[in-house]
Order: sequence, then C-alpha cells, then structure tokens
Amino acid sequence: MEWDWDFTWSIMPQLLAGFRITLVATALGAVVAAILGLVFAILRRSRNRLVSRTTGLVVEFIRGTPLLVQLYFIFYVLPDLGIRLPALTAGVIGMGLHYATYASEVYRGGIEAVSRGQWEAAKATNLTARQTWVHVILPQAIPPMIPAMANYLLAMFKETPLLSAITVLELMNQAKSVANSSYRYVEPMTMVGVMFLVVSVISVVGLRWLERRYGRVGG
Amino acid sequence: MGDWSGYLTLILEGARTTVLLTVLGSAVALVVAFVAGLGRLSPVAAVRWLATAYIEFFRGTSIFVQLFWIYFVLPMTGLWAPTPMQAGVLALGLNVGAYGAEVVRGAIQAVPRDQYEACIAVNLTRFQRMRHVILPQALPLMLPTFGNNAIELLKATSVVSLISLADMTFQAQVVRSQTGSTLVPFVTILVLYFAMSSLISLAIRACERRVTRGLDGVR
Amino acid sequence: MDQPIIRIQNLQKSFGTLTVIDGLSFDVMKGEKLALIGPSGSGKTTILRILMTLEDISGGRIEVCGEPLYHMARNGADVPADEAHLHRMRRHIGMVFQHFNLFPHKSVLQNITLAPVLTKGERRADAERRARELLDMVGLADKADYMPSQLSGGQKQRVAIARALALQPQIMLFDEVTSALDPELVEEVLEVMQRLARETDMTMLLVTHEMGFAHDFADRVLFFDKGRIVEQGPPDQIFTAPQEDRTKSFLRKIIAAGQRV
Amino acid sequence: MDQPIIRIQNLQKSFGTLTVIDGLSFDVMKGEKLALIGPSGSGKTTILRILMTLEDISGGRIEVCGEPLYHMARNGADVPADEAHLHRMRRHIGMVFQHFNLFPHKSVLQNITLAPVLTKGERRADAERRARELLDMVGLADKADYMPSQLSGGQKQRVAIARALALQPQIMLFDEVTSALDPELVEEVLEVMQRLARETDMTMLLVTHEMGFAHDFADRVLFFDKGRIVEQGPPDQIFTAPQEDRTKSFLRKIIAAGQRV
Amino acid sequence: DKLDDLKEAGTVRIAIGNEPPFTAIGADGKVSGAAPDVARAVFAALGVADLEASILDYGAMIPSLQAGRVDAITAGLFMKPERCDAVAYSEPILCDAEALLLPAGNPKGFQSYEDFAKDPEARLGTPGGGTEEKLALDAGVPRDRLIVVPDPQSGLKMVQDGRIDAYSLPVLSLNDLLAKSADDTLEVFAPVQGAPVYCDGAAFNKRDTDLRDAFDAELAKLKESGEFAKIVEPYGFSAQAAISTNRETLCAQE
Ligand SMILES: Nc1ncnc2c1ncn2[C@@H]1O[C@H](COP(=O)(O)OP(=O)(O)OP(=O)(O)O)[C@@H](O)[C@H]1O
Ligand SMILES: Nc1ncnc2c1ncn2[C@@H]1O[C@H](COP(=O)(O)OP(=O)(O)OP(=O)(O)O)[C@@H](O)[C@H]1O
Ligand SMILES: [Mg+2]
Ligand SMILES: [Mg+2]
Repeated sequence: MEWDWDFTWSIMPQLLAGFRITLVATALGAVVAAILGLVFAILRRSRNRLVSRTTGLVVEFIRGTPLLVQLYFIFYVLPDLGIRLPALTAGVIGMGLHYATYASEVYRGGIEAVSRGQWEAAKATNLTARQTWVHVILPQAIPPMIPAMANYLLAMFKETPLLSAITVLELMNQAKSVANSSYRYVEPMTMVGVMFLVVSVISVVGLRWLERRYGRVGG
Repeated sequence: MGDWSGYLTLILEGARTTVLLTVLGSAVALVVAFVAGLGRLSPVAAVRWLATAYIEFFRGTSIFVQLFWIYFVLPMTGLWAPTPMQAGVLALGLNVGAYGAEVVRGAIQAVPRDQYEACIAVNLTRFQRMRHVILPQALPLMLPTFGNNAIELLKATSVVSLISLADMTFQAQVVRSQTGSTLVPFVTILVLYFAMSSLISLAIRACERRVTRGLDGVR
Repeated sequence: MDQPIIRIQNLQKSFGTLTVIDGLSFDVMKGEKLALIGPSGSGKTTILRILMTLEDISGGRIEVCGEPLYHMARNGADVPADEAHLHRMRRHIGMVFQHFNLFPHKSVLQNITLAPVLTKGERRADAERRARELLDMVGLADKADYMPSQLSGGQKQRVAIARALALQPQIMLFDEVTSALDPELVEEVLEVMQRLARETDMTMLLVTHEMGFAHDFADRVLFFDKGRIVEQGPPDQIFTAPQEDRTKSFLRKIIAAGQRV
Repeated sequence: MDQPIIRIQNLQKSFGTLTVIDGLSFDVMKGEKLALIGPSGSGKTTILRILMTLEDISGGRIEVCGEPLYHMARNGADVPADEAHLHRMRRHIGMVFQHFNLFPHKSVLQNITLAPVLTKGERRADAERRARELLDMVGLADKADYMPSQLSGGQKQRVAIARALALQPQIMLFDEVTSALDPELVEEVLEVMQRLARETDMTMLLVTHEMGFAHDFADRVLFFDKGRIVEQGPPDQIFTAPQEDRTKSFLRKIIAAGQRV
Repeated sequence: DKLDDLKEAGTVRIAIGNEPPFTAIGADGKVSGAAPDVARAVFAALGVADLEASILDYGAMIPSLQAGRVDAITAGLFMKPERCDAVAYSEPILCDAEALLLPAGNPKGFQSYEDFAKDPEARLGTPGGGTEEKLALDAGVPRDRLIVVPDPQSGLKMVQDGRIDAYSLPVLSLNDLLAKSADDTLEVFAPVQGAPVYCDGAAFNKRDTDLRDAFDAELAKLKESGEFAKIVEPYGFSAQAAISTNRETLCAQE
C-alpha cells in the first residue's frame, strides 16, 4: 500500500475541520479543569473531615477509572436520570472533570511549596487570611504551577480522540470516517499523527520555556 | 437478555486481559524507564540524544497513534507482525516508559549533589556510586510517581479495543450490544477499574514503606 | 519600665505527646530588653512563636498590653480568642525571623509598605516615605527597588527589621536573627539592633546564641532549659557569676567553642 | 616535614566568566597543618574542592605525592587525566564536608565500611573491626548501628571524620566542618580534630571561620582574598600582628561580631 | 497455497463485527450469527475445522485483512465498487435493505434520506464511514446534521434520548436491536425509499483469489443443497435474495 499525496490533500479540509473541534474541546476542557481543580483543592483542605474525605474519595475514583468509560457514562447513562447534554458539552465536562483531579494535585503542590515562613511572616505583619492568599501565597504559588498545568493541557489534548466514542466529530473521528469510506487507513491516520506531533513538539518547546521561566513544583 | 452471570463472566475475562496488559505493560515500562532515564544522564552524547528522541517522540504523540503504527504499519514493513497482545503491551510499555524515564532522571537528579561529592571523596567508581548510593536514595522518590504511571497505564488499556483485544471496556461494549443495557456493564467495569487502581495504590504504598524504612527524617 | 507589658502565667505547650513548655511564668516590663538563652531545643523559639500567635497554647494565660492574648471576654467569661481578636492583638507585636522570610516576589520597598497599606489603611505615599526613612536607618536607603534575591543575607535581615518596624509595634521579637548569616555580615545586623535598643523604648525579646551580644544588649537574661527558666538576672551576673550548674556547663561549652561572652 | 606533598603551581579556576582563583601557587609539606581563612567568596572552599577533584581546573598544575593530579603522562606528553587516573590519585586524599554528607540510607557502620570494602577490597570483617576502632576514637563506639538521621549534628560530623579516615588518606581536607552545628556541639568535633592533629602525621588542610580554633590547630595560616593569598605565616603572627590592611580589617570585623581569635 | 496453510493450521482467522444478527456473541463468549455460521460451514467443507473470530471496528477490518492479521472478513461488509477494488469478495451471502429506527408512528414522516436533507432540523445517526452515511451524504444531508454513531446500542440510546431523529442501519440489524430493547415507543421503518438492497460476501485478501474461488465452490454447493437457507433464514435473512444475484452485479452497483 503506497502513499497517495493527491488523496492526502483531498482529505485535508475534513481533517482540519476535525482539528478545530479538537482544539475547541481542549481549550474548554482546560478551563473547566482549572476551575474545578481549584474547587477540589480547596475542598480537600477543608477542616471539615466529611467534606475533605468525601472530596478525596471522589477525586481518587475519578482518577482511578478511564476517561473513556466516564465519557460513556456521562453521555449514555445520564440521560436516564434526566440530564441530556449535547455531545461536545458532555465531552468538555468529562475531560474537564477528569483533568480537574490532576489539576487539584498541582494546586495542592503549588500551595504547599510556598514555605511556612511566608505564612508566618504574613501573620507577623498582621495580614488577614484573604490578604495573605491574595498578596503573599498565590503570587508565589501560581507561577511554579504553570509548567505542570501546561503538561496536563498537552496530555488532555492527546486524549481528545476518546471523544469520538460520544459522537464528537474531532480529528480522530474525522480521520476514521475518511478511512472507513475510502478504505485507506494509512494516510488519514498518519496525518493525524503528524498533526498531533506538530502541536506536541511546539508545546514541548513552549513547555521548556515555561519551566525555565517559572521553575517547577515538586517532582 | 437475561443471562447476567454469563455476561459477567465475559467481563471478568476482559478483566483478565486488562490485568495482563497492565502487568506486562508495566514491566516493559519499568525496564524502558530505567534504560532511557539513565541514558539521558549518560556521559556519551549519542546515548543521551537517542534517549531524548525516544522520550520526546513517545510523550509527544498519542497512544492511539502509537498503537496504530505498531499494529498496522509495522507489519507492512515486513519486519515483524506482533500479535494484538504483543502490540498492546509494547505500545503501552513504550508510551508509559517514556514518562517513567523522566521520573527516573528527575529522581536521580533530586539526590543532592552532596551525595555524589561524598562518593568521590571516598573514591567510589561511577558504577559503585549509582549502585550503592544514588539509586537506593532515588528509588523512594520514584515510587509514588511510578504508582501514578501504573494507574495511567491501567486506564490506557481501554484503548487496545482499537486492535481487537478483548479487554474489559471492549467486553463491556459487547455485553451492552448483546443485552441492550448500558448501565449495568459500565457500572460493573467502573467498579472493577477502581478496585484495580486502588490495589495498585496500596501495593505502591506498601513498597514505599519498605524502601523508606530507616530513611525517615532525611526528606 | 513600670508596668508589665507582657505577662505569662503558667504557660503550657505540647506538640503531640512532647511537652515543650511546662508551667512557665514571667513578666516583661514596658521598654525592657530581654535576652533568652539556653541549649538547643529548650523552647526559646517556641515562646517567641507563641507570643506572635504562630502556635496555639495548650494551657495557661498570656496578657499583652493589659489584654489577654489567647482569650477574650464574652458574656463575662473567658473564651478562646477568635481570629478577629488575634488580628487586633497582633498590632502590638512584631517579629524578625532567623531566615528573614521576606516576600520574594515583592521589592524591598513593597515588602515594607505592604502591611501598613493593607492592615492600617495608610496611604501609599505616606507608607513609602516612612519606609524610606526606615531603610535609611538600617543603612539601605539605596536598595529600595531591589528584589530580596539581589541582597546579601545581612541586607535581607536589615530589611526584615525595617518591615517589622514599619507597623510600629510596641513589642519586637528577634529569633536568632544572625545565625543564618556569614560571620562577616553579622556585625551590620547587630549594629542596627544595638541602635534600636538604645534609641527607642520598644520592648524587645531576643533569642540568640551570640553570648557577647546578649551581654551588651540585654537588661535581663533568662537562661532556659527544657522549657523552664533555670536562672535569670542581669547579664553581668549570668555570664560572670552563674549560680546554677546547668548554666555553668552551658557557658563553659560555648566558651570552649571559641566565643567570647 | 621535608618534602612538599602538595604542590600548587599557577592554579587558575573560573566559573563561566567569573575568575575565582587566579594564578595561585603554594606548597604544603608532608605532615603540615594548614588553616585557610578569609572572607566569604574568597575561594577557600574552591581550593579544597579542586584538591578533592570535585571541580575541574582552568589552568595551572597540581602535584600530589609527587604525581600530577589533573594531568598524566602519555607518550611522554602531559595530557588531561582520565577517570582512572583520578580514581587512583583520590586514594591519597580524604575530605570532610560542612554538611557531613553521610549516606542517609546506610547505618553509621556501613557508612564507614562501604568505601574500604568496595574500593580497596578489604574483607568486611576487617573493615568493620577498623570502623569500630575509629568510632571509638571519635567517641561514638555505641552508635555503630544507628542511622544518620538518629544522630545530632556533632555526632554526624564525627562519623564523617571517621569515614574519611577509614580510607587512610595521607591528606585530609576539612571545609568548615563546624559551621552547620549548634554552638554547643561545636566543641566535641573540634576536640576530635585537635586529637587527630596532635596524634597523626597526616597532612591537614582546614577551612574555617573559627579563628580561635585555627589559631590552636595550625602550623601555618593562609589568609585569602579574591582567590589570592594576601598574607601567610604562623598563627601567632597572622592573628596578633597582621601586616596587611585587608587582614586587619577582616579580623576586626570577626572580633566585633563576638569571636575570640 | 493459502488453503493448504489453513488446513495445516486447522483454523481460519476471520474478522467479525459486533452487530447482531450478522454476528452474535453468546454469554459463554461463543461466536454465532449468520455470517460466522456460513463461514464455519464452508470452511468445514474445505477441511478447516476451526474458526477463530476477532471482533473489529468496521473501519479496521480491511486494513487488518491487508496487514495479514485475518484471513477473511465475514461481517456484513456490503459489496460496493470501492470495496470490490480493495478486497476479493466471494459470491453474495447475506442481503439486506436499509432501514430507519425512529419514534413509533414516524411523527415526522421520514421515508428517504432526502427527507432528512429537506428538514433543516432533522438529525440522522449512521455508523462512521458506513454505507448509510454515504447514501445520506449523497442525498444532500449536511455533515453537521449527520451524527457519527460509534455502535448500534449507542444509536438506539440516542434515538430514545431524542438526540437524533432517526438511526439508519440494515433492516435486520435494527429489528434485532429493537427486539432486544423491548421499547414500544420506537419502530423500524423499512425499507428506506430509493436505497438499494446490498449483499455482503466473505472478503479475502486480493492475493488469495485461489482461496476465494475454493470458498465460492463450496458456497455454491451449500446454496444448492438448501443447507444455506437453513443457516441464514432463522436469523431473518432471505436465502433467495443472495442466490438470485451475483458478485458482478453487486460490485457494479453504486
Ligand atoms: N512544630 C513542632 N512539632 C513538634 N515538635 C516541635 C515543633 N516545634 C518545636 N518542637 C520541639 O519543641 C522543642 C523546643 O523547640 P524550640 O525550637 O522552641 O527550641 P529552641 O530553644 O529554639 O532551640 P534552638 O536553639 O535549636 O533554636 C524541641 O524539642 C523541638 O523539637
Ligand atoms: N559552582 C559554582 N558556580 C559559579 N560560581 C561559583 C561556584 N562555586 C563557587 N563559586 C564562586 O566562587 C567564589 C569562591 O567561592 P568559595 O565557595 O570557594 O568561597 P569561600 O571562600 O569558600 O567562601 P565561604 O566562606 O562563604 O564558604 C564565590 O564568588 C562563589 O560565588
Ligand atoms: Mg530556636
Ligand atoms: Mg566555603
């Protein structure tokens, strides 16, 4: 089976349309993950045992089971409970929820990496709890988180093909569709590989830059 | 419809495949992680370069694409036609191994420089340094992340259905289309996945306790 | 120096099962300069941290400026203080740490003005003017716009002192403020503190391993061991004519290690 | 004390564009006890690290026990030393670090026996017997089976000394071995070193900020500044009658900070 | 040649789909269904006793055949010109017309793929890259209203949940799906007007035409003897439909 360039060019518009959906899903998923992750992190720090334990269990559960199965659940089972989400929305929520559990760990690491001395200095200069968070802790905690967060963003991007299981027409789904109707698998799949690789390589370069710029949290 | 115990057996057979993939994949990943991780720290530039290329390639492209290449494209070259199990184990092992390699490198570099210098001062050779001083201290740093990697690998096994391996997710799909029930098979496998990932966490924690014995107060 | 500004009564402090301070009582007069000395682990740092409300107490009572620190009156009874009460009491107290704890993401000037602007609502311009005066006093007038990472240890510590002074506390706590410094840099910090001690009537509590400086600085020296006061008195008496065996052996070791007292 | 055991000739060392040691030359006689003093950043540590082959050199030549350290003869010409040559040369030299650098995952005894067994092929039983003798000498005979984390700083440092001695080097390097210790723990370490200095004819190089100890310990004191020797001589001369202004001002600051010299 | 190899090995590897009644998997994991049963009978006659079936994505079947991962596909993969170019088909085996799964009573009155093109709100579900998708696209249904459904069960669920107005598959597949769901709010509309009747055949690698010819010979015997009808008719397929047409006709039919 040899490579057919004409065919490759003819399927590019369709693949690019899928690529656009992939990017949109990644971006929206990242926003959900960033916000929900912070919520998880804060709930896990709660003094109320019930709240922190329950959050812990939920986070562990989500982290311990495959995203694919969770997506099936959200898309195909939730309607039985009266919640019917459009495919892309379900995908964004599923990915966002899954990656929020990773993000919450990054938040935790970033906050814990701020030295105890900073909390104490804030107390000794009589700042309130809110002032301490806003002016002392978060400005120091967030920059070192950026590389780890960016890493998960990239990981999430690479997992978007799972969305084809819930009928989102992203890049991989488009490629499969093309492959199925043309019986040529190699060109579309290779182009998908190339697109992922291009984005990843660019991101890795960007990541290195972020790591140099902001340092790194933990291991 | 009906025969639930029969279909449950089907899912359990899938679970066996999932466990097998996870165990073998982790074994491959572990070996590869050490080879590539140490390779990145090699004094020989060519070895370093090779290790870096491997790591970046496998972290940069998605597991779907890697699996596809190993299973469909590799046989076309006439070199080797892996069975689905071999292809699955190889793809999972190489993919997760690339992440593990960075963990190995990070942990080794996290051993304080002081320790290398003490080794030189008592005149240990390069190999003796690694074997007796650096690795025993780096191992406890690697373990928690290795545990997370193993869980990632477990979750990634669900993608092997792409190449007709009847893993747990795949069998759940089969049961779903044969019985018409979505809820039951998916709840079953969610529980099973969570049980498996919890088992991995517990095992890793037990290992951690073993290797950190006597190291308390160091970190 | 007429009335106690700090009153510690039967103070108890445990970490888990480890009792670190066990029934400690002492008063500090307004304007007094106190040096706390004693072997490692004797609880000196813990006392300062308790006064700064960085730890909880396990028992006893502390009064600062005539008000209870860890308690407050509610409906006539003493109840544990809430965060608002602690916040109000902390106005009286400032602390300088062994490891400076400057805010690394703020410039020297911002480190000093942050708290006055936020907690006392001072206008930025006023706060900056006073910050510059304080920097001048600690000899760092030209470093206002530096970041902490660009300073030497001694300079950092002098900024930390200025930061604590900016809130104009009545009581200043110093915990081994020179022990993280290179020997050459120790003097510049001690000099600033000596000036402070001479020129202001602030109450000062100093924990230190520099016996020579404790001698010159303090009105009164407390020698601690195992969370209790073993001996106290004017520096001349403690350093040249200690009464207790524990004090004597401690001072002997310090001298043997090459320090003057 | 008849022939130089260390010979440093026109040594150069830069980190990037920063020249830290610039044309340094001096000899050390067999059995001599040398103290290196000087302000922070003057290059004292760097010299010890170069002798221990923990750094590369940028220029110049060093001989240890009559052999070049960073060079080796090949086909009649001097070429940079390879790892095997360095490994051979390191047998002559031992070093004790400021932060002890014990192996945290090995017991005290294993810390001491590890290198003799691995690098000199000693039998375990022999190595352990000698390790126990050394532990006895540093006053820690009862701590053989402790882990380093269970020891105090002073005890850790004495184990580190025993570990270095176990390899029976001809030259011992000490880099500020007490400056990470609590003052009370300093003496026990200095005592061990003093004993060593008196009782063995090992050559010793000591970097320290404890002027009093340098005075008692050394046959000769080198005062460094900016990577050069400013002044050298017997301790009495350097500490009581320094010739150079730089030396005088350095000692003045040290004394002002509370040290005896 | 290939057949000798298979006889030697004693088993033939076939690709099947996960779509009753073309294929069925029992609770014991045993593979049955019309397509594998016919293949089993023919290969038994050829002297290959065992049949090792792997379930594949429709899209992955032809690449698997080309990569030598399976010896044949018997999965209800309908003959169409492009497919006939890619693989070597046997004579027709299972024939079926297209149908729609939609709410009982067909409230919006869909009868053909064109009807979906005309109604600007209508959403139609089809398998990705399948025959139905192609027919719908040709009929002018825009891409964004044509939902790629990963598997039949998901399609059923999406019609039930109102995510799509109809789901299109071959008649017998939908009948089986609906029967299993026992959902009387849905019905199957068949056949879709203007859509041709398709038949599948066993598909072989283009290199293995000898094997295909041998298969054809035995298949013809089965059809002759009436054995063929006994196998496929219990599953709802018409034996006559397969016997009355042939490969040439079907491969030419767009
Ligand atoms: N957060 C804590 N948790 C448990 N134990 C603690 C904690 N902080 C202090 N301690 C213990 O309390 C005791 C007193 O400690 P503290 O730091 O007050 O001593 P110190 O007199 O300041 O000693 P040093 O001279 O070494 O600074 C020590 O035994 C110490 O280990
Ligand atoms: N690895 C390094 N990279 C860059 N510069 C270095 C490095 N090690 C040391 N230096 C620089 O070399 C100079 C000499 O350092 P060195 O540690 O030898 O001084 P020192 O005399 O031991 O000082 P101290 O008394 O503070 O220990 C300093 O300016 C230091 O910043
Ligand atoms: Mg303390
Ligand atoms: Mg030094």
